[in-house]
Amino acid sequence: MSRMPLPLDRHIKPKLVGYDPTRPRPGVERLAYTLFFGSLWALVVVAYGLVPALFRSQGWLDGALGFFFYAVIEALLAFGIAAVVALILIVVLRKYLGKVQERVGPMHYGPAGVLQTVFDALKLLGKEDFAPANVDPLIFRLAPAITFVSAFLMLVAVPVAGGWVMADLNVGLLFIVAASTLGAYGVVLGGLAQGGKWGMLGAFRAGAQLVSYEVPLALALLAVGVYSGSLRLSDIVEHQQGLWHVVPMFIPFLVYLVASIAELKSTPFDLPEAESELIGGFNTEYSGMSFAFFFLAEFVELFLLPALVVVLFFGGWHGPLFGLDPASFAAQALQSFYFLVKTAVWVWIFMWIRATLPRFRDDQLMDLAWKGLLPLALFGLILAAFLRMFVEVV
Amino acid sequence: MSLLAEVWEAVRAIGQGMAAVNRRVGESAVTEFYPYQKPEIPPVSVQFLALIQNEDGSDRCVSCLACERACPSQVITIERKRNPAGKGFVLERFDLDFVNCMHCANCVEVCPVSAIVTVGDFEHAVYDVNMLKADKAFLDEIGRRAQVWYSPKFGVEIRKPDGSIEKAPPEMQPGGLAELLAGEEGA
Amino acid sequence: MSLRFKTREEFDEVVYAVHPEDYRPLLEQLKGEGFDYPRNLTGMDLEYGLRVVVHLTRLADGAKVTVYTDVPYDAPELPSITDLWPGFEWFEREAYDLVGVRFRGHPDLRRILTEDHWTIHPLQKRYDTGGYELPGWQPKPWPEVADWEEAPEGDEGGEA
Amino acid sequence: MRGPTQILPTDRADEMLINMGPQHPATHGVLKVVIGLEGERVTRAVPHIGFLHRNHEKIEEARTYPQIITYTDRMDYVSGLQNELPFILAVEDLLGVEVPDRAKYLRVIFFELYRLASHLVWLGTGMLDFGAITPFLYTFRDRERILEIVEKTAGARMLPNYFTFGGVRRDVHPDFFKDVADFLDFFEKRLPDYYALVLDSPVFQARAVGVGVLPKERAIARGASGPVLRASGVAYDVRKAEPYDAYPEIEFEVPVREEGDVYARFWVRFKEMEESIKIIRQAIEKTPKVGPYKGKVPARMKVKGSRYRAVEISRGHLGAHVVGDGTDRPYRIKHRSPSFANLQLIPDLLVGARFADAIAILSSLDPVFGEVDR
Repeated sequence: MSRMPLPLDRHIKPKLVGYDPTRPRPGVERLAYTLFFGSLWALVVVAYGLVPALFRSQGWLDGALGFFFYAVIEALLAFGIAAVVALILIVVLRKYLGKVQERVGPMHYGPAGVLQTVFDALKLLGKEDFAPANVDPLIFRLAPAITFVSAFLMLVAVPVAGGWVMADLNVGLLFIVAASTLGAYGVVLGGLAQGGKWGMLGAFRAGAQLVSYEVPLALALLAVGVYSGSLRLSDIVEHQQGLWHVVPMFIPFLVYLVASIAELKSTPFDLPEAESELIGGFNTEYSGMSFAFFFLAEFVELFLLPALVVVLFFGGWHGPLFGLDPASFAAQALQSFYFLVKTAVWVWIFMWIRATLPRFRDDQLMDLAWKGLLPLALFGLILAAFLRMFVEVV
Repeated sequence: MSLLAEVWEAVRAIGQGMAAVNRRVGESAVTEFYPYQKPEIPPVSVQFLALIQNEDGSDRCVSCLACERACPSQVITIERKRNPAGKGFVLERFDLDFVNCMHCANCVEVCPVSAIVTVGDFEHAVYDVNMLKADKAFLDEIGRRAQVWYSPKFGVEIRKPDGSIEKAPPEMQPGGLAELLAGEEGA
Repeated sequence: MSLRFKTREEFDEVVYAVHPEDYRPLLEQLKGEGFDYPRNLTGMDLEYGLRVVVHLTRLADGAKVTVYTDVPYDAPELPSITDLWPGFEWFEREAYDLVGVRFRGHPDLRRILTEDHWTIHPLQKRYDTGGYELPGWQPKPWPEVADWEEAPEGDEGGEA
Repeated sequence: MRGPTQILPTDRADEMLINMGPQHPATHGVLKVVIGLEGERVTRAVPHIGFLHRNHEKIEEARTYPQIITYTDRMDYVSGLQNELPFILAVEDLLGVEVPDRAKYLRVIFFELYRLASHLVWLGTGMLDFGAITPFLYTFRDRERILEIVEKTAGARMLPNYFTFGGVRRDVHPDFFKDVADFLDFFEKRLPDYYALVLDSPVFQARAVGVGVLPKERAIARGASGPVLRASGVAYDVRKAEPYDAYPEIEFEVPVREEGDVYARFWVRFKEMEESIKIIRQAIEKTPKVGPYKGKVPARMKVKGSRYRAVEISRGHLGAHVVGDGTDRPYRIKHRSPSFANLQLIPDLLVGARFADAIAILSSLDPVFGEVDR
């Protein structure tokens, strides 16, 4: 009567498919991260350097049609950079959290798990994009797009090397603030449109948090603008030629650091999602690609906010050029390399903070923003003005 | 200035936490990849139950029904008949329903002849819950394949390569400590 | 007022068997004697009636008392003691839910562990483990109680 | 009708009712709390339990005494072994069984190992509620080592069914004392990290200090026990108040804190872990290396009488009220579980707190639903 299969039939080791997860492969991992970094750098060089150089050298930019094609190609490349950054950062973050937490992180897709995100993306694409009964369909679908686009917009204004910037806006700082504020709309609308209570609570928290952190963030940016005398990001980087802004602008730097973590909605300020409290908050009801867009936006921001730290306070692309002419292509490529390395360091610090700290409470967060950071940011602004006067006088 | 001190204290504490986290990066991961790496299961561990046969292939079980009575979830069903050759009983049926088994090893505890034992087999998951019903042939087969098993009466026993069964050395035995200590004193 | 109860000592605690009418007055008296910590409240079915057992302790010196009383099946009512020890709120709900004792004056006497619409009290002996009434189950006769003894003057309860 | 207005079906315009649970990451099981929210402020909290009710007490009435030990394990499954003890002690009292010294110390060692394991689970999942993911993995890794040590001797990791009437079921593995001592050394090195990540973290302190304050009188009246009670300034520990096994011979302190807030409950549990280390060290030293591990127990147990015994498990005062009628099956068993009593505090603590505080308070109460619902 026994229907229980005998052990012999099941004690077979599953066949290994091309890789062995039991074997740690630091070499492969290191190579993969080098490749990740290299491909990102290559993409940046193509998007910021080669394509504009090509269009300029051929004189295609003068015609309307040529400019149109240039814009389309550049937009696609920018999207590509955003997507690549997100794909890389997802696996890097998971690997880093794994390392920190004494486990291995993703291990099964690709050697040492480096292709994990690709399969994640495929899985999310193949997943049903389910919408619950009482959602507002239009806004429900629009919200992730708004969030993603806002993250993506910020990328446009970031200069990666001398003269290498997609849109060299003379109001770059204001554009950054505007674009990041737009992201809050996506979160708030997405939370409200899904018709669930957790989503609504998440939306409320997101609204309160993002609005309150925009102010110190904007003031910190403004301080940098005042000190460097320009709102154009390239000018700000140029201004740090001798001394990085982190030294004179230390207070705005601190304010910006805290505010940008809050902007990122990562621990300790991940209140809008707060898995253990709100079961995901604003993205509780999202699945499939809609969720993927929120997710991608988060990781694009995880690249952009550290990138802005570098641009505003850590000298942007500045680094030893070994006698190269700063206007030459090679120098610019080297500069973009410096920029990416500095950004990588700051991304690591952001991830480190994320791995360590518990979450703040909503009212403490407001307290910190309005009572702590705002006065500090104002002080920083005044300090920046004084320093500016001092610099100009001297 | 106390405010500054407070802020400094907070920053220092956060830094300590972050250092504590980062210190772990260098340590090797503890992840086990199950199908490829299997844990070592001590023989005492109640992973699975088996019926042990003597070296000559006869049942150790004497059909005393002690395990059937001791089982809290009443998953053991025993049918026996009088031994035509001699005294005692012969086992006819021994069914163990692993669906409701709580792995308490009470049956192993009460067995007077160490016929039902705990073995370290743990890969017995199946897809259908109705398949978790074991009979005597199955439990015997598990017992025949077991290399090491435990029962309170005989302790940990091992099967030698030539098929003979003998008691494991004291290092493997629960209660082997007394023996080891006595050996040390003797030496 | 004289309380009807009997005391005996079991292990390290004093056990009070108390008349159901004097259940609450006795517990009030014990509360007055400083038994502040609610240890446990058990409801049980004795097959002739229901019994409620209250275990208390005094945090100051660790003295322990047990109080029990029996109520008949047809009137399984006792005054609630949740106002004396709010910690018994859920214990009384549990005793009501599983055994069927009704506590008068309980702030929120609902079923707690089983479903709200259940009609049976599963820990009564007349039900089997599946919640079905056992065939042929009959309550036993109420046992004869010897005369209740009265509280001696200056009885200090828990102090053995 | 669509839109946000529809999702506010409550009798008050400014209140939103939320069913927190039975499936919610922070309820640590199947607790359902109907929470009324006014913005982020909790206006009411009505706990509903019973989703995990298995009616242990009825099942146990139909089992013999040795069989019941298996069921008691399944109450507080996080600190499995500890649950067996009150029932066993009560039956031992009724039968008059003598427990040999070695068994007493072994019981203490296992008891405290499970306290460490349980507190580690609480610490990890509690910090998960606070939004920190990393301590969770650290604590579970440490707990794994405890469970491995236990498995080597007791035969199972979570529900070992190891204690028995008159002692323990089998002698320990020869490596046991060495393993435990090694683990304690290892764990002592890990503790500072937990302090840095949890108790000393300013973010955690901001979340925990002054939150969910439970006054002393209320804690006593509600029958709270364990760290919840001791964090409110009451030094009530069953190990001291009604000592059992080898606890009278072991020196340890009962950590008490007066504040009664979430931080105090965390602090008390941290200190308890340190005390547990001390207790285990002493017990290892004092355990007779050889000797019987089990006392003499009648083969057929006929228990008559009624006895209530309590022990201090990781969550507090766990009691077993055993009533025997002279047969080999109990007439009635009542388990008094600490989380059951502690959860009565939900309305006291949650109302008026913020929603995020509600999560913190729940995790500081540390309920385990196997034992609440039984």
